[in-house]
Amino acid sequence: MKKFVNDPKQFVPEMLEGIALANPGTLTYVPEYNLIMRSDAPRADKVSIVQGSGSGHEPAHVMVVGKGMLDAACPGDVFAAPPMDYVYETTKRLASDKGVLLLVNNYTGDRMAFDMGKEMAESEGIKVEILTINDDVAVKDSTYTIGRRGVAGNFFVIKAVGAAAEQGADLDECIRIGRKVNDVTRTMGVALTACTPPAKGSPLFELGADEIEMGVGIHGEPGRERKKLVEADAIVDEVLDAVVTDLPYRSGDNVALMINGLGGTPISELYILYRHAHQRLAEQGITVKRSYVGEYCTSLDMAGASITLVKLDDEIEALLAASAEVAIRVF
Amino acid sequence: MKKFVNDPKQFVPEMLEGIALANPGTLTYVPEYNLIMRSDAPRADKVSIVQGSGSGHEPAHVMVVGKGMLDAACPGDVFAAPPMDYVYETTKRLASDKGVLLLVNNYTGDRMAFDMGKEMAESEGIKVEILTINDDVAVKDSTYTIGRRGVAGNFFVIKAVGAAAEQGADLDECIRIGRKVNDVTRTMGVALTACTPPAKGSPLFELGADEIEMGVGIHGEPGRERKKLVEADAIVDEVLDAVVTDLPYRSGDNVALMINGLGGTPISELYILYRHAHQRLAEQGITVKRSYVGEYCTSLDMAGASITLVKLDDEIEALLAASAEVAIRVF
Amino acid sequence: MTDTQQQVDLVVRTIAQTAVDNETYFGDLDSVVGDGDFGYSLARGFEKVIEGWDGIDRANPGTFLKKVGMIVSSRIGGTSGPIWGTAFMKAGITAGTAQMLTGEDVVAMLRAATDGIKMRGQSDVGDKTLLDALIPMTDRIESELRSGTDPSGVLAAAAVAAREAAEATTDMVAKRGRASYTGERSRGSVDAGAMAVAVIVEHVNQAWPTEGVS
Amino acid sequence: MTDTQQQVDLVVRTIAQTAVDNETYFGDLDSVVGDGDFGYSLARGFEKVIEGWDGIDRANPGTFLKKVGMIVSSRIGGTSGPIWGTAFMKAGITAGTAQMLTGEDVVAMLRAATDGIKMRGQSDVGDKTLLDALIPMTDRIESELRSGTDPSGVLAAAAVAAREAAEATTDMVAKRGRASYTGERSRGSVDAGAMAVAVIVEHVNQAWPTEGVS
Ligand SMILES: Nc1ncnc2c1ncn2[C@@H]1O[C@H](COP(=O)(O)OP(=O)(O)O)[C@@H](O)[C@H]1O
Ligand SMILES: Nc1ncnc2c1ncn2[C@@H]1O[C@H](COP(=O)(O)OP(=O)(O)O)[C@@H](O)[C@H]1O
Ligand SMILES: [Mg+2]
Ligand SMILES: [Mg+2]
Ligand SMILES: [Mg+2]
Ligand SMILES: [Mg+2]
Repeated sequence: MKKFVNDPKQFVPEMLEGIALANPGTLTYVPEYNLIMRSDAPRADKVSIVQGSGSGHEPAHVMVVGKGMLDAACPGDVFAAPPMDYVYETTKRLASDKGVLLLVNNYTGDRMAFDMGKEMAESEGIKVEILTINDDVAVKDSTYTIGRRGVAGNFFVIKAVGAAAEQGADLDECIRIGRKVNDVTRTMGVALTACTPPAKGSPLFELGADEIEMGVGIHGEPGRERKKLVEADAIVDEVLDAVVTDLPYRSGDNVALMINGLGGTPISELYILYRHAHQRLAEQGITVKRSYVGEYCTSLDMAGASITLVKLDDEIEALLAASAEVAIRVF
Repeated sequence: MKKFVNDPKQFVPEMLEGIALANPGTLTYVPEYNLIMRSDAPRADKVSIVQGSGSGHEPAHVMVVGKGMLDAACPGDVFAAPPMDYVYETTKRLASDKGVLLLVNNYTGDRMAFDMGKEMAESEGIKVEILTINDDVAVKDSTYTIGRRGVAGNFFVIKAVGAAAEQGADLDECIRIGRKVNDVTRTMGVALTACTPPAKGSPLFELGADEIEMGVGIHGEPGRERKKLVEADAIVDEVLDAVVTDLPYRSGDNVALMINGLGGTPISELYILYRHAHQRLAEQGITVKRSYVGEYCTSLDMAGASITLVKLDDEIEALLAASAEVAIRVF
Repeated sequence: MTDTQQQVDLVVRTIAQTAVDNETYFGDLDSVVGDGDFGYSLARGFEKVIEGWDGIDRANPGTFLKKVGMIVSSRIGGTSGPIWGTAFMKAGITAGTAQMLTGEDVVAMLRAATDGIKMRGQSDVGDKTLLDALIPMTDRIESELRSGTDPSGVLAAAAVAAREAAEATTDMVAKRGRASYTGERSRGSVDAGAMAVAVIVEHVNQAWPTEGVS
Repeated sequence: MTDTQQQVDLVVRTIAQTAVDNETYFGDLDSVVGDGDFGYSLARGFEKVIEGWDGIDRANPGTFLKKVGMIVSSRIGGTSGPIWGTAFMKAGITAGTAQMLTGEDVVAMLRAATDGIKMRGQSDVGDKTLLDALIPMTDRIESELRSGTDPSGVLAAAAVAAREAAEATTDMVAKRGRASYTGERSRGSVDAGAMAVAVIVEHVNQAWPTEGVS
């Protein structure tokens, strides 16, 4: 395993401690519960926005805690939803008169932990709701599944809800906005290599030197199919097609386009994907009004990328454009 | 080769086109000369700041063109300095009454191309100067070498000079500031894996499964020595020691600390490095006043990281804190 | 400590030790169509049980099991924390305050545990989860008890039943959990949770004294 | 076209074709202690020379060489663009407007080229660069001409000298260029630029008609 790691069991706590050390004054770290929160949260006049999920997706979600984004992140271990008492303790610490909104990606483990944590908090009179995110088109709704997975599109839900909460929206309004953004957001990812969880120490799956996994999950779950690796433009064509036809996005639509790196892919390659995606959309009469190229929701060190589209209207566009501050700043 | 790439010869142009498409209005792309420039440059009342170098180090330098940073980037092909006429044409297009400052990392090829390009531009009456950056402590000044290499520390020179130029500093003042920042900046990097240049299609060097290259260059050049891979904290100890003792940084100093990912290392691991570096510095009485964790100057898809320290005084701190806008924004 | 509590101690201790010892194996099973963390999650949670072993409230077997369930669900993340935690807690609640547990009590506790998992996971037999080992095993225990088999014999039969049932998950398509996202591609590999149950019951069977305790 | 221009055409064309054909080999040589782009840079530059081949100004050999140098240095990045561009330009300048070139002229052109490289690269013999092949080769050409060897014989001797000299760079420590950053670690591998010179001269030697042109 070629990683910067000490004891793999301390991978998440040490990372969180690093984030806290790099953000004195603005972020607070509660080691007992993997909790990273804004130092000024909770505020009685603001809905507290919390995202929970497994770790290994950084900068999601621990590094997007900040003004106009999350009030707290409640991460579990690598690729594991947090234990329910982390959820409960986090909710308790973030309790605000205006309520707590828990953003949860649609996975069995996450939903169970957050449902249980929420019930425990509610039993103590805390106002708390859950909003589920499910933007992954790789998995079709079917009798087999519990619905689509939540992947990189959660960035847009966080951004919009975070902006709304900052502007004073109440809990119902935050939920309305979060649902609305989730409903117009679609993502699909591909993997060129497998990721290596620190505690496992070896790649999660085998992918041949000339293979690509289409529709991979952000935990290294297999996707739609394994294919022969083709050139960048052809990959974009296939992924974009699956994403565009799912909502569908139509000629005349304005969209936000995100090319999200999965952890091991350099940003140079992401711009090569961006170029073709932007041009393809233009050919179809779909206008990219906001662009996002970089790492937003990763899968440890996996080489790969996902493409996300968000259909914009004035309300969503304004919320995405609102200023915000997070740990993954450049300057 | 597991990369998102079409024709490897088009790697750089396609990436640049992607950057331009993602930044309409703010950036202009001149395909003939790999030139990415601010759409509002040159401005007669402002020194034009240009960084040149090979490609493959993104976001350096093409993605840090923007207000308060670079006016233009003049990249060559992957790991190759630009041809001298790219330098000449870029300088001509960025010519301003207040002058053009070319920031050049200290490599033979870059220095030759920029010297020649500058001479050609000067012969047409353009006011232009070169400032050389050489922050890498892995290479010691010796009879063997042409001096230290320029690596991730160039971010700080760009940031400070960019801020000064934006505030109206003249060419001499920009040079003074750039030299001053360069003089108090030191970096060393390590590689866990080799990078794969797209045109080569295979890794640039072989590194055993349990080996680490200490002091690696950002073009995959071998470093000080190849060692057995150890745990993250021990790596930080060794690298930081080399960096701290070089200037040296002393108890009582305030510093900026950068943990720079080399392209294939996820940000989670960078924060594990950050944690220990921050703590070690604190133990030595050195205070981290500004922190930078992420990818600033990469080596394609190389897994690895570098540590940079900048000694701060009020002037440097204010310039680093000045607001700026670049293509690698998060929002 | 009562004989019953000693037996419960032995069973829970063996479950915990088996989970810790098989971290890598269980993780590898979860890597095929899952995300590879099952072994890690289980090991970290049961490590905590072992760490706090002597201090766990042993007022009666029911209380002991509930406490174990709380440690497990507060320390294990992922899907397994709520699932395994619920199973222990439901079993403990069903045991109530009894100091002695009969074979029938054990079956009732197992039924409560699997019902709890069904409720928590909105899952059932045939979804390719640990239920597909646990439920056939419980059925077998029940029928062996009815035929008058002695405790050691019942356990041996349970181990065989769990192993067979776990292996039979290979042909199933996952309908719950992370593996379900892969649809048809989940066919052809064994379910990690079901196989963990089989391995654990085999170890409990081996650890059980062939003579002595009733 | 004069005989001399035909010969210059043959030499430059062979240099260009060899650079294009050996992209991978030259790149691999540069990977050992360099950054692996030498083959790519050379190939891209000389590709441009071949692309524009018919249109290059052939007023006289000197002009032709200067134009080739301009294409090379405006298309090749890295260290090699300025180095190789300078070499061609200096050779062209030395040739002046002459339509015919003697053996002595060729030696003078080669000296101008190597002096240009020294100036541009602030380098010299012994620094482990292409100069360590070019200069011994030029010395050999000069001495063969003095002994009255015919052109084919001179070229054959030049090829042998360049190969020997290039191989001798293996034992050197790089003092210039990217390889120099590795200090002692640069010992033990051949210099990419020097070996490229050797391979190119060998190809020129093979391409040279054994009889006919003067
Ligand atoms: N909805 C469910 N109900 C019952 N058991 C489940 C369910 N989903 C998954 N499982 C079991 O949990 C195991 C995976 O556990 P774990 O790795 O902790 O989950 P994940 O990583 O997917 O959150 C599966 O092998 C299966 O036996
Ligand atoms: N200062 C110099 N003077 C002359 N030749 C040099 C110098 N530096 C490097 N070279 C030659 O150039 C070759 C490398 O060329 P190239 O790969 O284009 O350079 P880089 O990638 O280091 O910029 C070396 O093998 C050497 O022969
Ligand atoms: Mg998991
Ligand atoms: Mg180079
Ligand atoms: Mg799992
Ligand atoms: Mg090179």
